[in-house]
Amino acid sequence: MATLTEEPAAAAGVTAERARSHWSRAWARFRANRLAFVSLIFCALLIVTALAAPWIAPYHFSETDPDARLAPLLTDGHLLGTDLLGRDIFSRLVYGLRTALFVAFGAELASLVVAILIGLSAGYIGGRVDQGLMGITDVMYAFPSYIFAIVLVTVMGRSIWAVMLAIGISSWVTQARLVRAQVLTVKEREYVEAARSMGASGVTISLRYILPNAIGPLLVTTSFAIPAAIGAEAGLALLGLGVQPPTPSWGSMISEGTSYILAAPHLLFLPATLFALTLLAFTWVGDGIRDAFDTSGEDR
Amino acid sequence: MSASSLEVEGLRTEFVLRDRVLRVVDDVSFTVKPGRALAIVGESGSGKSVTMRSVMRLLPKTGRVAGGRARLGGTDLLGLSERQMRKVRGRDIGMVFQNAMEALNPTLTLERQLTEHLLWHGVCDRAEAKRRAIQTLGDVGIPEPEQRIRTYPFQLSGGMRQRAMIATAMVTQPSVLIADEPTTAVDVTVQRQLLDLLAQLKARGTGVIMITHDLGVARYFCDDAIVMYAGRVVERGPIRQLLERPAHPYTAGLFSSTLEVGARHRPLQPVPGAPPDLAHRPPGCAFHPRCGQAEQRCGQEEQPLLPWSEDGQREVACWKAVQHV
Amino acid sequence: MSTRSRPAGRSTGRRRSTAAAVAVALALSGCSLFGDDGGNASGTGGDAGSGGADGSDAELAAEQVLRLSSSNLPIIDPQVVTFGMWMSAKGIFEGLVVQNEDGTDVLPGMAESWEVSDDGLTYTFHIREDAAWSNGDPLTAEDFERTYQRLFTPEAGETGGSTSGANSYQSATNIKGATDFLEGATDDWSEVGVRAVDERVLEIEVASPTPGFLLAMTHPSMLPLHMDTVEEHPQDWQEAEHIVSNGPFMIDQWVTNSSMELVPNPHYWDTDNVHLDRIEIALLEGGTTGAATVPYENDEVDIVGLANADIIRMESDPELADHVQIAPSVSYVYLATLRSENPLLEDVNIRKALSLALDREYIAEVTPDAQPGRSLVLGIVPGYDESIEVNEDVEEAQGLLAEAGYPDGEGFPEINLLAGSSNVDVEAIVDSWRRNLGIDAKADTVETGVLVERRWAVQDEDYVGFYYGSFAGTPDWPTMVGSLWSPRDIQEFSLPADVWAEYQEVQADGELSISERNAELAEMLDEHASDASHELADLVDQAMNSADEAEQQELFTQAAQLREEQHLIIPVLWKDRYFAVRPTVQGLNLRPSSDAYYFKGISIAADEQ
Amino acid sequence: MSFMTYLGKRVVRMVLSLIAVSAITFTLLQMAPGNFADIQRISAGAAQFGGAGTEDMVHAFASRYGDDIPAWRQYLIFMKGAATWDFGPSYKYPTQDVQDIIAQGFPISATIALIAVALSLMIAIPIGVYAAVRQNSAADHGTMFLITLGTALPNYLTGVILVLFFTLTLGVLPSSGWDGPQHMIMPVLALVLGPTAVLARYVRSSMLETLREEYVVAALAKGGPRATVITRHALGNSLIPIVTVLGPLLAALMTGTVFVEALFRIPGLGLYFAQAAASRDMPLLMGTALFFALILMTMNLIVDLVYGYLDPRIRAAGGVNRWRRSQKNPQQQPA
Repeated sequence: MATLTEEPAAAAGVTAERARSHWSRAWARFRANRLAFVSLIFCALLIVTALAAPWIAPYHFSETDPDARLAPLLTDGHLLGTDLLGRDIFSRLVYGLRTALFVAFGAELASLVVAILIGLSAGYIGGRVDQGLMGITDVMYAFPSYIFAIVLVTVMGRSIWAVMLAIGISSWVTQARLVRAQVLTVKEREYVEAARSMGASGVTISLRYILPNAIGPLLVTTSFAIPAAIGAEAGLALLGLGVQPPTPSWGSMISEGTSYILAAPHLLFLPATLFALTLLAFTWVGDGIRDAFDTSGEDR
Repeated sequence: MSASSLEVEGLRTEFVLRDRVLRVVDDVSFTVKPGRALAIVGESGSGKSVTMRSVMRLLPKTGRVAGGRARLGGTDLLGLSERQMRKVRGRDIGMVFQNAMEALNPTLTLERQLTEHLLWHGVCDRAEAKRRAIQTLGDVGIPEPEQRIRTYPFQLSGGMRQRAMIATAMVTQPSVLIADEPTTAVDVTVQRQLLDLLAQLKARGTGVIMITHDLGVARYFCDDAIVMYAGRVVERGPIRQLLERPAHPYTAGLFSSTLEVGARHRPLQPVPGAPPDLAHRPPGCAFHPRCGQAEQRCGQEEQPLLPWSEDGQREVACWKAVQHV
Repeated sequence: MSTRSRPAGRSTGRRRSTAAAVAVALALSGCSLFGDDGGNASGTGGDAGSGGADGSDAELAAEQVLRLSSSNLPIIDPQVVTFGMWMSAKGIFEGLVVQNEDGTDVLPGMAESWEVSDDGLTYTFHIREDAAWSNGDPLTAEDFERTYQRLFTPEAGETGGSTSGANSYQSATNIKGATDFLEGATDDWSEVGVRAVDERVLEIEVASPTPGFLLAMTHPSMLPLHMDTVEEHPQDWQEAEHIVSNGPFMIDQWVTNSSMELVPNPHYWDTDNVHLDRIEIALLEGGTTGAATVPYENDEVDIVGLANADIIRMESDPELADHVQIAPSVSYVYLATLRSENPLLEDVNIRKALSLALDREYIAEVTPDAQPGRSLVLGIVPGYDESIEVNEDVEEAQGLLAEAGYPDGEGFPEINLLAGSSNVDVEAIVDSWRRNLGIDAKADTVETGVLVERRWAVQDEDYVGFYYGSFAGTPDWPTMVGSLWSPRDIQEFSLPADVWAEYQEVQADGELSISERNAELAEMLDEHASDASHELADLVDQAMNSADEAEQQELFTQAAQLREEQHLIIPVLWKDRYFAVRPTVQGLNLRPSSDAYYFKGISIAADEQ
Repeated sequence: MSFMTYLGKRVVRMVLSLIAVSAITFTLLQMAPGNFADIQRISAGAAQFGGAGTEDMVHAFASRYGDDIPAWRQYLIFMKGAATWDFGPSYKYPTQDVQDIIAQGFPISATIALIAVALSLMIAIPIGVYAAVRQNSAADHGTMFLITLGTALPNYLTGVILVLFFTLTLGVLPSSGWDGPQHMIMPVLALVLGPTAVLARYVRSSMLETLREEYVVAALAKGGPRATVITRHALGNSLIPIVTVLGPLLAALMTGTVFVEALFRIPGLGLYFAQAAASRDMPLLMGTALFFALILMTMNLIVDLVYGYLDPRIRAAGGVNRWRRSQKNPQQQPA
């Protein structure tokens, strides 16, 4: 009688369209989580804003206004003021958002692909391959990712791709381990045995049977990795390893802003607040996703 | 400890979900007398466990008892304060869980788990508690109880673990023991030993409620039975009579499937189809969509429990069954 | 506050007020630091520091402790180019001569007097009798000779770090034979013009008459080291437990990355003018925080260097604005032409157009510690003549561009600015090109390692532009014209890209002997460098060898003007140095030098009421 | 597998990983453009003096490597020293051996890290438990909302705000430096927020999981007072997984936090580490990277050992990995 899982929840769960209802129920649970839902709307807004940056931002991010340098908030024509060069803060925030999201999603996509490949091979093939691949992840885990970032950025130049790769490389390890663990549990299930007995190839089994079952947990970790990647982008920018100026990045805006904390505080607090809000929103969406998939939780 | 009966009357339990209220237990009544054993039979999701947790008042936060009484020796448990109720749990009513592996705390020794409630309830002091714990472990057939008491649950075999679980419930010598599928997780030989153990307990005057979907077990051990479907009792009566002549089509289906060889360890799927989603309870008899004999009337009329045998020992909630008496 | 207008003539006005502040401070501190310069104290009521000028501050504080913050010092070896060398020069070591209070001339240091031979080639320094090391050892002429031998020895790395950065400086001192010795053309030390005649007399020969030689001797790399200690502890000699120094102060404690404490050197010859009992230096990694002025505002330090945002902050605060003191510029920001496969920038007119189109006023406005720099010679150099300046003229620039075939910037490739750090001025530079010429311009900010590899390389075809950098030096003509972008540098810059590539190959060719290499390089320059650059070299040569001061001045000015007209190196900004100085700090002389001031002579007044 | 065999295997694996880390770091550094001397000249000396003509002079800098030795030999020379914990002098700090730099900086970084993590735990555990016990209540959502804010504020920002408040506004704490307990307060506070948030979230979810365990229900069914059941049955078990988070967390903080150490002028390891790669200071970079990896792996080893100690199941199974493997078939435990 492990709590109520077999009771009303399970009673409804055992239907023919089990899989579909699994997702739709997750979605229902997610929607009912007010914080997560509001966060999701906020994140969607952010994504739309990032995509539509050229139409939303009143100025180009590098366009200067020599007559309105260090303009305070609510200046005419510069709602959120300007920086030292007279560049519109609002526009730079919007483009900075674009940088942050592009890097974060790109990095996570890259790391996801690597993680799935490695985790799947390690978990499915097992044996030496498993040991070898897990040895690599062990080393990567202990490796200061910062050095990778530096080398990538120096070799590739300070491009957005380098930053993306640098972040992706440091975040695939945990994901790969997760995929492997999932594979190991799913591999033992009967339907996989059955498929194998019917002569399905390893690749088919991996892709058709094992992977879909590993996706739930992976989705959850990815949803948490997104805000982490946004934070990492800011961190690299702080170390001078971020995207190339004048392309705005919240990290570099924050680090620039810290030197104006006394002279022009809005240069710091605007990007910092937006950064924090974005991070929070993505984290809460992640929380929501986790809770939605967490069927062991009590049904509310 | 005085031997007292547990009398449950018209128990209703609801779960308050976000957008609706589910009635999970609806008008359930039964009585367990000292030295008697009651089987509660039904598929997963039929409300057996919730019934027992309602009595123990251990419902999750979203659950609430909406009506009824549960009297133990004259006291209505449902009316007690949480503080008073705590004294009942573990002392007057003991509980045996299906899987001892999960119900025993993996990081605490058996001693701790066998004695802590003796201390909580102030039954005796620590030394005496330990003595009793060792005694009880011995009673349930665990060899070298003095040594074993220092071990952790995972260091025992499955059967031993289940014995230890029973010992935990027994150590306070409760008047009523609720056993939730106590033998499902163990193999057949162990099952038999465990049942004998419970039988000894029963012989000493303890009333036992056994939740099970294993009719073999129920028949071997229990005196009476109630069959639950979708939160309601659909049939009640002495276990042997029930087995010999099931009155409700659901009961009949349940029995025919479980009597097959090797069916024991499979979840019950006696009849094609799944139990109803309680949020969308079918009108009339909740079983009618799955019932091979259903007629139009079944989908229209609620089915109350009606006497089925002359001595009044048997009741069934099916108008067709009653008709055929 | 949006825009602060900056009058064009601000630089001179600012200079005056600083000098006045210094003078007032001097006059009121009551101690004559440089007695012979008392005439300078004609203070007509400066603004800065007047808060403490109520007569009561002649009273010294009971505790003479100066608290500073500095960028982090991995080492203080004066012969290795790091920030540490300037800390050494502030007062841990003392050279033969020291700078006067406005950095224009020298005063006796370890040498109590000196003579120059009539041909201007030999300097004879007489080391004072009471010159001593902090461990009590007498300081001798031989100490200097040994130290300079280390400086000019390329592999002096054994002694804890490379001297390679600082020894390049010797070109400004022009000491005979030093370059050959350094480059390995000779390993006979006796060919180098440094000689300890006896314990007290040091003779230095220069290759040719060298104006500004004495001032050049105040550079940290010319400070003496206690070579016995250096040799005994090649790795650790700078650490507090080993170091032996000869300046007014010595290191008492030094926690790397954290703090350094200096105390007076009891064996120093002029202890009467050493007033501080202790100097506490907080070591800070630069550029990490926006709260840089907090330690100052919280009364944890007495003097703090101000960066851009701090200047804005300080100057906008009515109370703190009085604390701001400015040392005139010792450095300029420049753009050096990058060699590219695309010969676009080999056209002087295009370079000129780009230089004329720079909106230096705007660039200086976004850089609070800078003023427009229209010449590679700093404005504070004595005898500076505005005629050498590059004057912005957008119309002319557009005209030049059109003449070259790019009317309104059409068809003009993107101009890149290779930079190592993302300063706002870099953005402002490209911004002014975009606005004034309608061309594409981009700041290419790269990691430092990339920068050092790329700045002298020949760029890809589509990459044309400039390398952004800055130089600091002694503000005198020989340095400004002869050494910071020397005629040789200009010759090299004027080489076409393919010749430059070949030139670098020769430079790096380890097979050649040094003389072979030099000969080959000279030949390439002769053949391929521009006529103007050869003319420039001649002018500087003449100027260096001229005995007549007026003529020399004239020649230097001509050379400077000729150099500007090449537009190979484009001046952008002159950088001043801003400090917040607590009013209780007395006797501080901010000089246009990279060490900014000496510790000697500073005292702390009792608190203002 | 006996404990010693287990430990031995782990140590061998650590050594292999360290060699791999060193080789990768070295290779990456070789690939990176620029070299120490050039970078040093341009960043520290800026362009104070010199110019194009001096490029050929910069290659002679002090090291035990020289610049005509092939890279692989430099690596071997370094590793030979590293084997005896002698990384040689740093390029940038030529007066100090890298191991001495580490020996000076590490205790400082570690002190701050330990205090910060201890404080985090003291805050995070009660908060996490409270939120879990009140799952989905307003109190749960409220505390989690606030605590999540902690992860969204980068520690340098927190640090700057702390400085502004405690130093500039209140004037009660020194802005920076490392000289006594008053200098620890702000750095620790700046560091505490992030880990607290992370830990509290972990405690909450771990606690939630434990609260759903049947043995918790069983304990309640035995008549256990709620508080007792939560503290004795649930909390203990839910804290065990927290140990696994603590390892990497401590390792990351102990090896220095660049921004906080820079902001508060703390002579910890962080700055050295951050500068080493940027300045191509090979011995310092290799030394700090190896040390970082060593600390991380040691922390993980300690975590596994502590985990084993805390969880009798693992203790008995003889190591985490073996236990995890056996978890696939929990029914087949030996009697």
